[in-house]
Amino acid sequence: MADLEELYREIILDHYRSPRNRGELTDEAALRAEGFNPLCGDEILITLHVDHGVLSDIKISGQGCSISQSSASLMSAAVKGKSLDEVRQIIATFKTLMTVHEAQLEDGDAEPEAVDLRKLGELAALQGVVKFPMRIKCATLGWNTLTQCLDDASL
Amino acid sequence: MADLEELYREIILDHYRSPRNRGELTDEAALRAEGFNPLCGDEILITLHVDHGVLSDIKISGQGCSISQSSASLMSAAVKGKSLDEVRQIIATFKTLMTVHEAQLEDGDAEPEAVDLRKLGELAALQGVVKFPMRIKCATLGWNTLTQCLDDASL
Amino acid sequence: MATVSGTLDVNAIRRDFPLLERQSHGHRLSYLDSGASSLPPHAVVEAMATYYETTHANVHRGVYETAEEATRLYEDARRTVGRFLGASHPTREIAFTKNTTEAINLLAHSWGGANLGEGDVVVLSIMEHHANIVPWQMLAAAKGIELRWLGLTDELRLDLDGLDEALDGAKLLSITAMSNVLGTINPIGDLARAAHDAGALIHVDGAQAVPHLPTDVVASELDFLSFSGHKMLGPTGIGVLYGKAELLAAMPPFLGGGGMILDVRTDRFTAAEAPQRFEAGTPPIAEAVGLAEAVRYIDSIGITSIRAHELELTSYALDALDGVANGHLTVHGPPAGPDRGGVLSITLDDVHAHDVAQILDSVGVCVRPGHHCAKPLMRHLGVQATARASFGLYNGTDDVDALVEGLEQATTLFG
Amino acid sequence: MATVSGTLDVNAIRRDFPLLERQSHGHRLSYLDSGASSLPPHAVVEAMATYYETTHANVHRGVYETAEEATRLYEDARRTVGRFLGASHPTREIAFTKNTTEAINLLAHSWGGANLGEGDVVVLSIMEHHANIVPWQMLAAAKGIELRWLGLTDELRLDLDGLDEALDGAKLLSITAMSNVLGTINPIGDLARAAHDAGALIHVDGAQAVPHLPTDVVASELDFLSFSGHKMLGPTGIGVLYGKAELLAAMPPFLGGGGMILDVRTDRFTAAEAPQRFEAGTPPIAEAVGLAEAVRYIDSIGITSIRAHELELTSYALDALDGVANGHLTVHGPPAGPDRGGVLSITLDDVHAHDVAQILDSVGVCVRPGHHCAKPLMRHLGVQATARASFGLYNGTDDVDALVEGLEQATTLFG
Ligand SMILES: Cc1ncc(COP(=O)(O)O)c(C=O)c1O
Ligand SMILES: Cc1ncc(COP(=O)(O)O)c(C=O)c1O
Repeated sequence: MADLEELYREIILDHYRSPRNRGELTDEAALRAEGFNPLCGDEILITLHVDHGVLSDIKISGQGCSISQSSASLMSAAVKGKSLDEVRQIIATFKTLMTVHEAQLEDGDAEPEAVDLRKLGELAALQGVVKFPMRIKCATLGWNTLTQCLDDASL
Repeated sequence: MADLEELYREIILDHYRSPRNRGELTDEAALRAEGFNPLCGDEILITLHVDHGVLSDIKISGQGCSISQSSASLMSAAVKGKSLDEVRQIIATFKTLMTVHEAQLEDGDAEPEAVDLRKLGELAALQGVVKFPMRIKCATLGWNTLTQCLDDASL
Repeated sequence: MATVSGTLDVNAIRRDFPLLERQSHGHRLSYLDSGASSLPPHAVVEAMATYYETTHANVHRGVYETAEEATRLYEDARRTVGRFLGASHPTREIAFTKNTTEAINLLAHSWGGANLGEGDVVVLSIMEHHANIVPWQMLAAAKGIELRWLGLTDELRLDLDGLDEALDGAKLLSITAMSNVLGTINPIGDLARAAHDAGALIHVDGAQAVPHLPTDVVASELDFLSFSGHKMLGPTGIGVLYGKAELLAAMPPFLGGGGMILDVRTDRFTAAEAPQRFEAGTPPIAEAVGLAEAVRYIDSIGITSIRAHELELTSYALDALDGVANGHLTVHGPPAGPDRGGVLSITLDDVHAHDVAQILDSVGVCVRPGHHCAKPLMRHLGVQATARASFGLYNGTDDVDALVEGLEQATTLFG
Repeated sequence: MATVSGTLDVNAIRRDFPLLERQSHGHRLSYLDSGASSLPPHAVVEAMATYYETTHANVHRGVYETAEEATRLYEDARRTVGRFLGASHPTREIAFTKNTTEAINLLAHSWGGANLGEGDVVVLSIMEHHANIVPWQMLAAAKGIELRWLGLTDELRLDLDGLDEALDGAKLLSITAMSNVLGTINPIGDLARAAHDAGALIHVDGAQAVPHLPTDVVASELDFLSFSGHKMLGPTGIGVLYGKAELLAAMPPFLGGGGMILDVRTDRFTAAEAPQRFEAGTPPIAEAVGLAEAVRYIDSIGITSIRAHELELTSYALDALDGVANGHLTVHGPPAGPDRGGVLSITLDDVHAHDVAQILDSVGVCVRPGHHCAKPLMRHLGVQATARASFGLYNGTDDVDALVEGLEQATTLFG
């Protein structure tokens, strides 16, 4: 049960109940990407604006569990207003956090880098997820979708 | 080893070494049917003549083990010169002999009929085969091919 | 304390399932995921181990003693499975596949490939598992066939009103006997007659039904039936396609290779008879031995008793769930009754299925969250995921009680 | 008294294989049919039984403890198998199938379906198993591709003289690493380079090689490799298709159903990533656990030692057979050496292979008679069937001696 409480920290439940940057940017200029978690059916739609190298606005819609929703909400708060370089940096740091354990489910034996949790701010709350390997894909759904959105636009 | 000797009776080996009615009828009037045993690669070609309801000539070619070859040879000797009714009768009797045990590998639980071995003449020598279920298909190859030949010609 | 059921002695049955002795997170394991995969009784595991350690050999071509025995065991399994379904000609009507999914792909590719063309209609229902959707979509993409969809009533039963219209001019009705999400049991005998009246054949996805309900392919007049070993107390790695003898006999091969041929030359091959024609390569031999043992185990308990027990448990559970979460809990499916199987798809208004399942796990209750490979149905229900509890003969009211308690915890945590 | 081999302690190894304690017709069992299917060591049987009795659950979708463990075991098996082959990206390059045959059908259907059209050339060899012929013939019938055949030298090695010509303009070379009839080991690294130089890809049928020879897909530059669990001390019901990550990633799905999709709507589906895309339905979970254990067992003995042992045994056997039947015995295959595996296809001038095998059975010697699913090769050899003895790590000179003695009996009986 200790693990469970670490998973469902108050901050996670808060972002789940009151997701930040909820909605959809529907104008022509908005970049869009959809993500699925085929294992559990979670769906996410990310729309965002990039102005002069800055991720100026981001909206998240879709449905999913507390982990995928709060992670996407925390992500949106973390990346909004940041330069694309910073965004890439945040994504990389977060993915490293998740990979610490996801590595067990992936290739290779490379020692994962340690992550400085202080750098992560609120995102550090998602740390409890790594004890639940099946949930890592929930936590990373929004992040992978954001990456894809930037990649698709060659940003 | 007792079973093995029953399988390889002298008469079987004799028909294997000196097959009766070996060859192929190549004239236009000859009926033909080919049989395979996909399990072991045995192949058989039966050609025959039917005149006024009598199986007047039959030739066997192909390659196979002592059981398939001797069984076909014994069969050719048993059916040659017989009326088609008699041929069907001989086929049925022989198949019943084999089915006594093949039944275990096939559908249904029907009690197989007993076969009067005296009626079978030399064919009774093949009786030892039923103790070797995997070989029954060898013994019946020629017979099934003959049946198919007659069926194909609607005889 | 396991059972309400006068029908089955669940405590005795549990002793046959070693996995149920396991604890999870310090709790007794309440395995409520038999709809995904059932647990095998010890007899099944033992039968396979014994096979491997006393008999194993490749089948069909060997003449030595163990090869003959292995062949006999494998072919006996075909008969055992066929008899369990009431098939008239088990040795010609049962093809072993790797799972239900392969069985349906085989059907779509072979029967569908040979018998369906541009504009031909296959009727499905909206409650199908992806295994009974995607193969037909692939065929639609390849050959231009049309898919028609039967809908559901408000009570989440199959909507029979649209049946005749949907079947009009159709070549095949391919439908599940029991929904893996709703528990809805479809009237497959009636559907078969309706299909035949319309000149169509019927294929039934029996993955959920065969393990839990009496099946009689002859009485129900089924043309094709598919199901999996691992959902009926058997091993993984084996499934079954039943087809009427004359239908299978007329179907072209699916996978090519050893065992399915009569002859191969460099420029052509000749296919073997059915069902061997559909069993390319070394078949799942040990798995067939295990599946036959699973059938014997089910027979020893009695499928009718299993069904009665699971229905009692379903009623008990539906009653028990009624009080949970103050009306914020939904069980998606018809009320308990003769057309209701032991599958409970639960949603809570405020807790996502994934979180429900996670919290249940922490108290030893195994349920499955997600779309259950039935996304069109999920869209119809307007939900994205449910937490599904599904019963097996080894479940008792104690498992339901644990489920209810876990659900209360979930509502509290997310309250 | 089991061994000539300085390499392996066969007596110790045999204790790991319970089936070898069995008697047959009152004789010690000489199991010489590993080419058809190998015997599993106790550790493999035990790993599967333990899996079933402590862990079993369906993979990928459950969040409860046993489902997580089952998923991990299944995915770990992928990594274990991938590492055994030297794959760079095991989790993306290993797809589990039901056997080699399905793996090759998958390749032909998916890669072939997407990349080959009218007139495109696939090069095979005349020594292929039907599993590596029939799927390509089916594709030829469906899409009008051309099949070209590599021949053999007098010594029954692959005839490399015709190689460049055959590869000219070809899209794929699909060839066995080791003949299941001749024991011939093909130079797959060289063949891969030749194929690549000609702009073709290479698929290697590793059903016979992977269990008996060191394999390194990267060093040999293989694009695709297929093989079966049951020939490498593992269970029935599982096979493997290895494909380079970028190749698998670009291939369309084969079987449709659950687990291989991202999304399904009534009018379309979206496929998942490779290798999941190729694993429709519930996969062979327990079988993957067993296969991983088989790989660990092989690793514990060492594939190089196994190879050395089997080569020694092959030399011993070829010498011993030389004197049998007064020159009326033929072993179809190259002389013992680095390109010769432990498979002895025997014909006697006066005794049919089927009878040879039957007589050998009566003294406890298990060999396989027939065409070994290689009819084009049999036609090339001008024989209809051979009696094939094939070695595994548990065989010793005593098995060869029993074989020789049984062959003498056969010649006497039919003499
Ligand atoms: C060279 C070769 N390829 C393919 C196969 C087919 O393997 P499976 O029957 O396991 O699909 C075999 C085994 O019979 C073989 O020896
Ligand atoms: C109704 C239904 N059909 C088909 C399947 C697919 O079965 P398998 O995964 O064994 O192929 C399932 C199981 O998930 C099911 O519930």
